[in-house]
Order: sequence, then structure tokens, then C-alpha cells
Amino acid sequence: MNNKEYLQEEIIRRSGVNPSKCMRCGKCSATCPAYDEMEYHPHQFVNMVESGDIEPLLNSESLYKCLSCFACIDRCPRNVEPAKLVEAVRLTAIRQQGANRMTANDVPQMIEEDVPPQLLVSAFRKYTK
Amino acid sequence: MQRVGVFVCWCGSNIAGTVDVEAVSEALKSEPGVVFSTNYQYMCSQAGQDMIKEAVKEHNLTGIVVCSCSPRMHEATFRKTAAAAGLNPYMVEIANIREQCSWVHKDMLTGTEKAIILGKAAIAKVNLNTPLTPGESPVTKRALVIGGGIAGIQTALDIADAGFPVDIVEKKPTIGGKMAQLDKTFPTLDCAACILTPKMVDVAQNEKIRIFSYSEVSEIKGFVGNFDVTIKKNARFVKEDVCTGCGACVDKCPMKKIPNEFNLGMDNRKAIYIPFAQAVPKVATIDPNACNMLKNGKCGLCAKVCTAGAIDYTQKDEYIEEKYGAIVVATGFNPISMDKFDEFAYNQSKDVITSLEFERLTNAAGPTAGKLLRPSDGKHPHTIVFVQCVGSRCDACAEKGKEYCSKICCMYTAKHAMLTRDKYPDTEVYVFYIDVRTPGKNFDEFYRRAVEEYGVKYIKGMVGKVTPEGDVLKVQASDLIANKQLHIDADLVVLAAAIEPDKSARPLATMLTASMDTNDFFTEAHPKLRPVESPTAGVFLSGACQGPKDIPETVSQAGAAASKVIGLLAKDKLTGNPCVAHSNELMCNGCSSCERVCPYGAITYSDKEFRMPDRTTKIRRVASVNPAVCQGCGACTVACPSGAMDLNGFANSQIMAEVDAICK
Amino acid sequence: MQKITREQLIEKAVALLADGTVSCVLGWSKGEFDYDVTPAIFNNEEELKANFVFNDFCGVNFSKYLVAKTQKCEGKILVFLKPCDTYSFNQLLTEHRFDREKVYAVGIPCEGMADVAKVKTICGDGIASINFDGENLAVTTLYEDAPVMISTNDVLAERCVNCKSKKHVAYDELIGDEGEVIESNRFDEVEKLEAMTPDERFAFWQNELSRCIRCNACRDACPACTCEKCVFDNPNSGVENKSPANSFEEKMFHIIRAFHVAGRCTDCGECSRVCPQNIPLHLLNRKFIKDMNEFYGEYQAGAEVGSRAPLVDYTTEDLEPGEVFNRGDMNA
Amino acid sequence: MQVNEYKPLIVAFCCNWCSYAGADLAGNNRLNYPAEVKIIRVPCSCRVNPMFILRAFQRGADGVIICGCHPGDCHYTSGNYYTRRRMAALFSMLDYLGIEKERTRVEWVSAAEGAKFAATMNDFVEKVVALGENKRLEDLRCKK
Repeated sequence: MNNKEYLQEEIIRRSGVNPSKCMRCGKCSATCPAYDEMEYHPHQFVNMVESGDIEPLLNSESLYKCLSCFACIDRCPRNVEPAKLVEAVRLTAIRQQGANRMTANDVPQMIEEDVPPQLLVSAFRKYTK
Repeated sequence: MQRVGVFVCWCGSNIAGTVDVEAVSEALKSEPGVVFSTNYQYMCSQAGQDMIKEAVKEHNLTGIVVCSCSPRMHEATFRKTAAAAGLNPYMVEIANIREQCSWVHKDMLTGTEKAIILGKAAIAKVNLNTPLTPGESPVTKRALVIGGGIAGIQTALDIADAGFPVDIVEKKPTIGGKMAQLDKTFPTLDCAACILTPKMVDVAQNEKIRIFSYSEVSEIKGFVGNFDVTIKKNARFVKEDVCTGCGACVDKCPMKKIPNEFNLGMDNRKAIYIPFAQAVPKVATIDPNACNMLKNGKCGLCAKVCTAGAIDYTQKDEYIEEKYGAIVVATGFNPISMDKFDEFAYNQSKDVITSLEFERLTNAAGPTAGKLLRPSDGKHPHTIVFVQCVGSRCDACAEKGKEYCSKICCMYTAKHAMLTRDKYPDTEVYVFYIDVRTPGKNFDEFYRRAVEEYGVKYIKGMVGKVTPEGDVLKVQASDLIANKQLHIDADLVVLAAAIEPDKSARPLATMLTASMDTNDFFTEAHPKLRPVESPTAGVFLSGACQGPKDIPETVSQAGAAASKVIGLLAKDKLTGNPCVAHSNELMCNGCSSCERVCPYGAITYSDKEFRMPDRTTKIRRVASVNPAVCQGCGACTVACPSGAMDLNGFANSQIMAEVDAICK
Repeated sequence: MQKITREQLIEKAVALLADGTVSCVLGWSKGEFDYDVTPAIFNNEEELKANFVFNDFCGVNFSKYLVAKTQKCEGKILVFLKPCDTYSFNQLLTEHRFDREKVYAVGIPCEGMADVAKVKTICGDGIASINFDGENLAVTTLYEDAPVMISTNDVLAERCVNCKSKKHVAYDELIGDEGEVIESNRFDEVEKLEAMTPDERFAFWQNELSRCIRCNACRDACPACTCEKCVFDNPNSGVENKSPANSFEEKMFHIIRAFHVAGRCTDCGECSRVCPQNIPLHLLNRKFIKDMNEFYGEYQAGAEVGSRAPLVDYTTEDLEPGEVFNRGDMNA
Repeated sequence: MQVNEYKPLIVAFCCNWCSYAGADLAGNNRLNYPAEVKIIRVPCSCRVNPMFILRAFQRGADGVIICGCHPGDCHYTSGNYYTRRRMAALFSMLDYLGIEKERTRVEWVSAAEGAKFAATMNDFVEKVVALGENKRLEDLRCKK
């Protein structure tokens, strides 16, 4: 198995998502509040994982633009759960870098009045895996 | 003791290539009961069959074993041969030495050995065979059609046309169904009412057809050719035979604020009402939940103005019992509820509507007299967004929506979009689609016309969110081809809601012992070869109760169901499959185990008097099987602890004998 | 030691006979020995006073007798039902085996019945008489001068040690207080067997079943075995066999019997009670009950009239026959 | 083929509508499976009485397999659902009595699954051969 296939399998396994269930309706991207920030949009994540195109995803800033709001998971008519894929790719990227981007110690400095607590929770969830 | 003849077929070299047919016929000669054994090149050929017939005469055979191909191939052939020779056709057993022997084993020794054992098993079985005669039952030459939509109407008309009486049971006050609510029909754009209402009149005027409107089926007993059905005629508090449908009562009724079901609640009706102008029967109906007179005895205006004296506040539900030979299910469909789709704001904004509601909004007889106006403020919408596949093609685990494609939405959405652009060229029309599915005569041409000639904007993608803000609907959607997220300020959003079988179908299926799939669509007897028959004999399927369908398909299925019904009713007698279960009353405990596992409701119980050895009598509950209903699965035979229940053609003793022959 | 007395029951029976509610009484009658109580029909007060008994050996489940007796008896029959008997009573009603209108059922409490085999292991054979002395049985044998005192609790039948319910699920009238359904350990022994290796299990059952003499006592006592004609007596069934001709016959008989009563067996324990060879037949029935509870959800045959037994029912999601073993491996 | 090779005796009950047709299809496609498999045709898998299975074992069968339509596809709508429950209970009981569980099996084979039929039979025979002769449930008196 080459690296490409390995990565694909790893992400599918880690996310528990079956991207071939996608019927290309694009409701995930239609619903995504971070759409404009993302280079690769939720439906592209699904498609690219399905076709094994993981490298560009790993190197994309899109990984960190996803808000983990799970709207795509809620709306997807096929139960594909794109956010879980994004998360799995993110996790892979972070593991490859060998470091977490955020620790519990970093949180207190980030607490500011205009930062919503939900954001910190999401960030913590995202950057500690 | 049986006198058995054994006929081993070579099937050219198909069998003889791997099985020593000579050795097989020789070995089987010494089996119990065998008086004659031979082999021949092609047993199924005319010469082979003649050989069997001659042997039957010459050796006084009472049973025949043919060692040949699968019984699924030629059992029927050899049964006919036996019958032609004067034997009961069920005295024939086949040993499958081709598909299950010569073709799967390469070695001559192995093949021959196995063929002999298979032959022995067939001989052991035929020794216990008994002549079977298929039962006969009469046919009541009247059909029942449940549901008075276009499917039911067409079926009833076709059956009546063949000269058989038909009854239609419709739960609404009028027949017509969903088609009566539609505006235009794709792909020809003729008006639904113009083509439907003449048919409704035909039904009303056809003397072979009776309409039970505002009625439902409450009980079904019996079986193919002989159904006993109880129809509940709900009290409509108006004498149907007296009412002239003049509408004076409706004008005078003071209860004005009742949501009008026919217009999907987009306007109001009175407590006494006629659903629409062309209703059949054109008779008023009083809504007992809204009428003051029925609720607290105050009012009575309608009775005062009715010159015909048709109003009867004391009317009671009526039960009618009737016999039928065939039942056609035509219960149709409904759009699914939009409650679980919060993202489209259906429950938050009046301007988010379903396609059926849009149909009423554009219908000349609808709440806006055909003018396309927003339900919220009555203004003309300038931007309309159509969303397809709302609740269709959902994953089963998603728990909202349906797994299947609702089939009709692509076409009616194209129709809505096209008609809107045609009548109001100043409107922008967007259609969000996942796939556009247009298999059908002139369907794709129609859709292309919407795009190319009428300038409907088809966007590959889905709407993710609709947010009402002031008097606009903020639509957030994706355009997958442009790889963009779109934000559209719409005035009206139209949802192509998935369709589902009518809620009345499930209890009806239970009454009919007809099977359904997990979506509550009726199952056909065979998905390809018997698409309009239910597996339950005598029950036929018409229209969307079997699966999503458009009008042309529904009408053709309705005609097909009618022809099946006519074929059944044209018979004076039905001959059944003789391989059915039967109960030995002397051994039956009357415990009901068999009845519980019978998928056809073929088993009934009665109290019978038995004479005991001590000359006293004893009354016992015993089972009996209706051979016309039983299909011969044998589930009851295993459920029966005493072994009183047995199956013709596959009796306990016969199967046991086969086991013994194989394990000898 | 039972909480109600023979006299209480006779009084009730006499009253019901006198006011015409019932025309006869199905009750326990003195047998040859004090411990072999037999079922009998009593028609009047004299017969009751002479022969009716009620003591720690009145284990007989009368439900089955109603099938035949309701056909024979004019008028209603009075029947005394212990809690476990009422389950069989309901099950037979579910199967329409007798006419409920012809029965007047009096529920009686039960403190557990004694097993004479257990008594014999303490005092030996040759029991001459048994006196019921408070909590104890005073057993006089032919070989000892003084009676042996045995606590009833020490000789309770297996089915009573693992009593599943003190609650009556059917009756017209109740004597004494109503009890509760009990959380019993009745499946412990089945679990023990399940935990064995197949070889150990085979050895266990070979040992047990090879003692079978095909006396048919289990079948005759079983309230679920009320077939008009048993398949094993029917020459056309292909399995007719009345004696244990070989090592397989009794296996066939007991497996088929257990299968035929599966879903209908209320676990009343009559089969094991009457087995002269002391074969633990209830372990076969309980295996089916335990399996069906685990596979298809808890089901107690006879808990209510008209319920649908697991084997005449299904769901589309049932487990596959191959999967039952995977479970077994997990248990082991 | 070795002459002294142990040949088991396998009885296969096949429902008329799916599995028997599946076995025919295996034949049509010339898919080999051991000749030790002897098929008995029944209208539906729910026709198979546990007595037939025990009888086969009693008379020396080494394995019994029941094939029916896939759940949901029964020609009689519900027959195989009853089969599934009955056989689950029966097989569990046989296992409880110490009978080797590999000797009994239920398999769903559709009319289109000729390959599955052959593969199932090959696999089943292999498993039974590994167990050897059926001693535990065999009637010595009836054995040749």
C-alpha cells in the first residue's frame, strides 16, 4: 500500500465516515458558515478523501477554518458527516507535525470579553487532539 | 404399495457425461415399489414422454420418478405427461440429477453414486405420494377499489368497461384525489382538472360503478374471489341522494374560519362544505368538529335554507357489508411533513411552501384565483427559489426523510419554474438540484425547455439554510459547479417535499394480509413480472401505493391492475395449488400456534363434537385450513406441536422418507 | 410449612359446593404414603373430609387436569392453584385448551413444596409416615424408632428453591395474601452448563439422559404437553417410539419435547418433579427460556392470556442462528 | 481423489424459491461442490421441522444445513423469519447438549447466488470433515 492509500484509509478509519455515501448534493457547503474562509469546502473534503487526494488537504489552512459547528453533519441527508472528516484530516496533520497546537495552559490568556466561550471550547477540542 | 416407474434421462451428454445412466436405472430397479426402470436420451422430448405414457399403461404404474433436470425446469411437463396417461399429476417426483449432480461433479463414479441416492430419495417420497386435486372456489363478480384518486378512478372505469360492477371507497367527501388539486400536468401542460373531471363524471354516471365517498374500509375477511368487506360510511349529515349540490347551505353557514383542506389550509371553508366545484359526488358535507348545530344544538341555518330537505343532523355512521372477488388498493400518497427540516424555515415563514401548496397558489380555482401571490402579504414574488429532494434520497440513519427518490419532483419543479417564467417574466427563478432525473417520454426535452427557452436558473447544489429576515427569505446555498456559496434574497421558497404512502395504507395492509416494504409501500408479487399484483391472491395494486409514480405511470398501472382484475372476474371458478396445508382434526389441539404463524390468515377454528372411545362426546376447538387462501409455505406444520398440521406434497412422512433414503 | 391449612381449604370448598358455585372439587387426595399425594375429584363434603389433604407434598399442578375434567364435569370445577400453577392455567387458556367458564379458580399461597427424594437422602428409604410438626417434618422410617426431624426448608424442591413468582396471575378468588414476582436464580445452573466445554456438556447430558426409561411421566405431567395425540405415539409421524431402543431415542424425545413446549413452557417444574430417574429435565426447558429471553426479550409464558410466544413471532432484526454460538463463546 | 478419504454425509434443505434455484444456478454455472451434499427440496425454509434435522443425525448424517431466501425476500413473506428463530433456538440447544455446533447451519442463498451456494457447501463440508464422523448424535443401530 502506498502512502496515498494509507493516508486515505487512515482518515476513513479515524473519522468513521464512509465518503462514498455522498451523493454530491452540496448541502454541507451550502450550510457552512466558514465557507468563504475555506480553500477546500466541506463537500470537497468528502470528494477528495474519497478519491484519495489527501495531501492538498493536509497542507491547507482550511483545516483550521472549520468551526466544528457540525451544521454539515446535522444537514447532510446521507449521514456522511463531513465535519468528522475535516477533524480526522486535522488530526492527521497535527500528528504529522508531532505537536499539539494548544494546551490547557494556553486557555487563560485567550479569555477576553469579546471571545465567545464556545469558540474556546471548539478551539480546545480542535487543537488538542 | 405404489407401482413406481423410474425414468432416467441422459439429457444428451449433459447427464450421461458424468452419470452412468444405465447403472442408475439398473440400481433403482430394486428399490421398494419400483416395477419398471429405464433410461432415455431426452425424457422431455415427445418420444420420451410417449415412453412414460406407454410404461404407465403397460406396467400399471401408480407413481413416476423422473431422474432428470431440475423440477423447476420440467416438473410441469412431466406432470402433464402423467395426466395424459391417466395418472394424477401429483404422483410424479423429480430427482434432480443434472443441475445438482452431473453439472457440479466431474467424476463419473461420484456422479453415478449421488444420482442413485437422489433417485432413491425421490422413490421413497413418491411411495408416500397421494393423488392431489386442486380445490375450486367460486368468484364473486364484483371488484372493490380502495381510493378514489386518478389510480382508483381509472381502474374502476376499466373494470366497469369490461362489464363488471365496481365499488370505489374514498375517505374524502369527493373522489379526485391529488390530481384534482393540481394545476397543469407535465410534460404537456394540459390542465389537470380538464382531463380529470370528465373522468370523475364518467365514474358518477357509470351504472356499474358505485361511489362510497366519505367512507372507509373497516373489515376485510375471506380470500381471492370471495372477500367479505365491511365499509364504514361516515355520517356526513347530508342525505346524499337528496342533496342537489346547489351550495345554498354553504353560503348561509356562519362558521367561516375552518382551514380548507383542499387548499392545504391556505384559505378557509365553512362548517358545511363542498370541497370544490367539480366534486363527485357533488354533495355537501358537515364537518362535525366545526358545526355549531352538531356541537351544541344551536344554529340549524343550513337545514332552514335547504329546499331539498337534505340536511339530517341525526345521521349516524353506516356499515355496509358487501362481497367482492377482487380488491384493488389505490390509496395513493401524501407529501411528508416538513417539521423535521428546520433549516428551511417552513414553520417560521408563510412564504416557504411545499410544491403542492404552490400548485394550489397557481391554480385558477385556488385561494388566489390563480395569481401567484405570496401567502404572507399577497404581494407578487420576484425571486423564487425551488429546492429539490427535500426529504428524498436521505440516508436511513438520518431519521428524517425517505431513502428513496420521490420520482415526480424533478418534473413538477421544472413545470412550476417554467410556468412561473412564462406568466411572470419579471421573476427570477432558481432551482437547486442534486440530479435532474427526467427519464420519460418528452421529459428531458421539457426540462431543457425550462432552462433554454424560459431561462430558469438551474444550480447544481443544495440550499443549506433559509432565514426569514423582514419580508425577504435569506437563502444560503451552494453552487457546486462554480464552487461558490450563494446568498439569495428570495420572496418565495418552494420545497419539493418527498412523498410517502398514505397513512391509511398500513392498517389496510394488515386487514388484507398484504405485505409492505419498510417505507409502507405495498410490495408487488414480483418486482418485474407481476408488478400490479400483491403477493396476497386477489389483491391488486394501482398507483402510488406501490411506489412513487407520475400520472401517466399511474394510469398505465391502473389499467394493468384493471386487466388483472378482469382476468380474475372473468373466471367462474378458481383452481388452487393443491400443495396446501391441512389439519387432522383428530389430533388438533386448537392451540392457535398455526394461526399465529400463517402469513395469509388461511386458518380458522371451529368447535367440533367428537365421539370418544367411551361413547361420550367431547367438544373440541379444531383448526381448518382454507385451501383457496393457503399458499403452502408450511410454517404452520412446524408450529404445530401435535403434528396435526401437515402439508400436501411435502408431508412430514415424505420428507422424513427422503431423509432416510439419503442417510441410508 | 404451609401458611394455610387443610381445614381452611375444605371449608372454602364446602361453602362453594353448598351455594352451587361449583359442582365438584379438584384437589389433593391421600396416597398410599404420606408423601405421594394424588390429584382427585371430590364431589361432596364427606369425600373431602375423608381424603382431602394439604401439606408440603401437594406439588401437583392441577392446570393440566382441567383440560380433561372440564369436558367431563357438569357445572363448574373448583380448582386450587398455587402461584406457579396459575401460569400454566393462563397458558392453557391462551391455547384454548379448556373453557374458563367451567372453572372456579381459588388462588392459594405456597411456601414451597418438599421433595421426597431430598427427604430420603436424609432419613433413608422406608418412610412409614410423615407428620407435619410446625416448621418440621417428623419422618418415621421402618428402621428407626424415633422419628427423624427435618426442616422443610432443607428439603424444598429445586423449583421451589428457585421459585420465580409468589404472585397469582389468574384466579376468581384468593385465599391469603398476594405475593410478588421474585428475582430468582433459576438460570444459574443453565449458565454453569453453558460455561462448560462441549465435551463436558455432552458427558453431563449423556449421563443424565441415558438414565431415561421412557416412562413418559414427564410428558404426562407437563401442563404444556396436552396434545390430543403426541407425535411420539403417532405411527404416521415418523418418529413414533415408545421405548428407549437406543442411545439416540431419548435424546430425540427430550429435544423434540423441549422444542415443542418452547415458548409455552411456564417453567413449572413438573417434569423434573415426576421423573423417577431424577433427570433434571427442567434444565432443557430453562435453556430455551433463557435463550429466548436473551435473543428476543423477556417473555414469561402464561403471565397473561393471549400473549404471543417468541417462536410464533418474529422481528426483521432477529439475530442469525449462527450468531447464537458467538454469544456462547463470549459467555465461556 | 483418495480412495480412503473420509466422506461425510450432508443433508441440505433448500427452499424452492430461492436456495433450490440458487443450487440450480450453481449447476448451470458448473460450480463444483462436494457430492456428499444431498439436497431435499422444501417449499420454504420454515417447512423444516427440527424433527427432520434430528432424524438425519439419527440416521447418520454428519451435518445438516438449511438454506432459505434472504430475510425480507421470503416468497411467503415471513417464513424465513420463523426459520431464523426456530433454528437459533434449536442450534443453541444442540450446542448445550454438547453437539458440535459446526454440524448445523442456516444460510440465506438467493436464486441469483449460485456462487454463494457452491462456496457455502464447500465451506460447510470442509468444516464437517474437520470434525470427523458424527458420533454424538448418531443412531448406532441404524448405521450400516
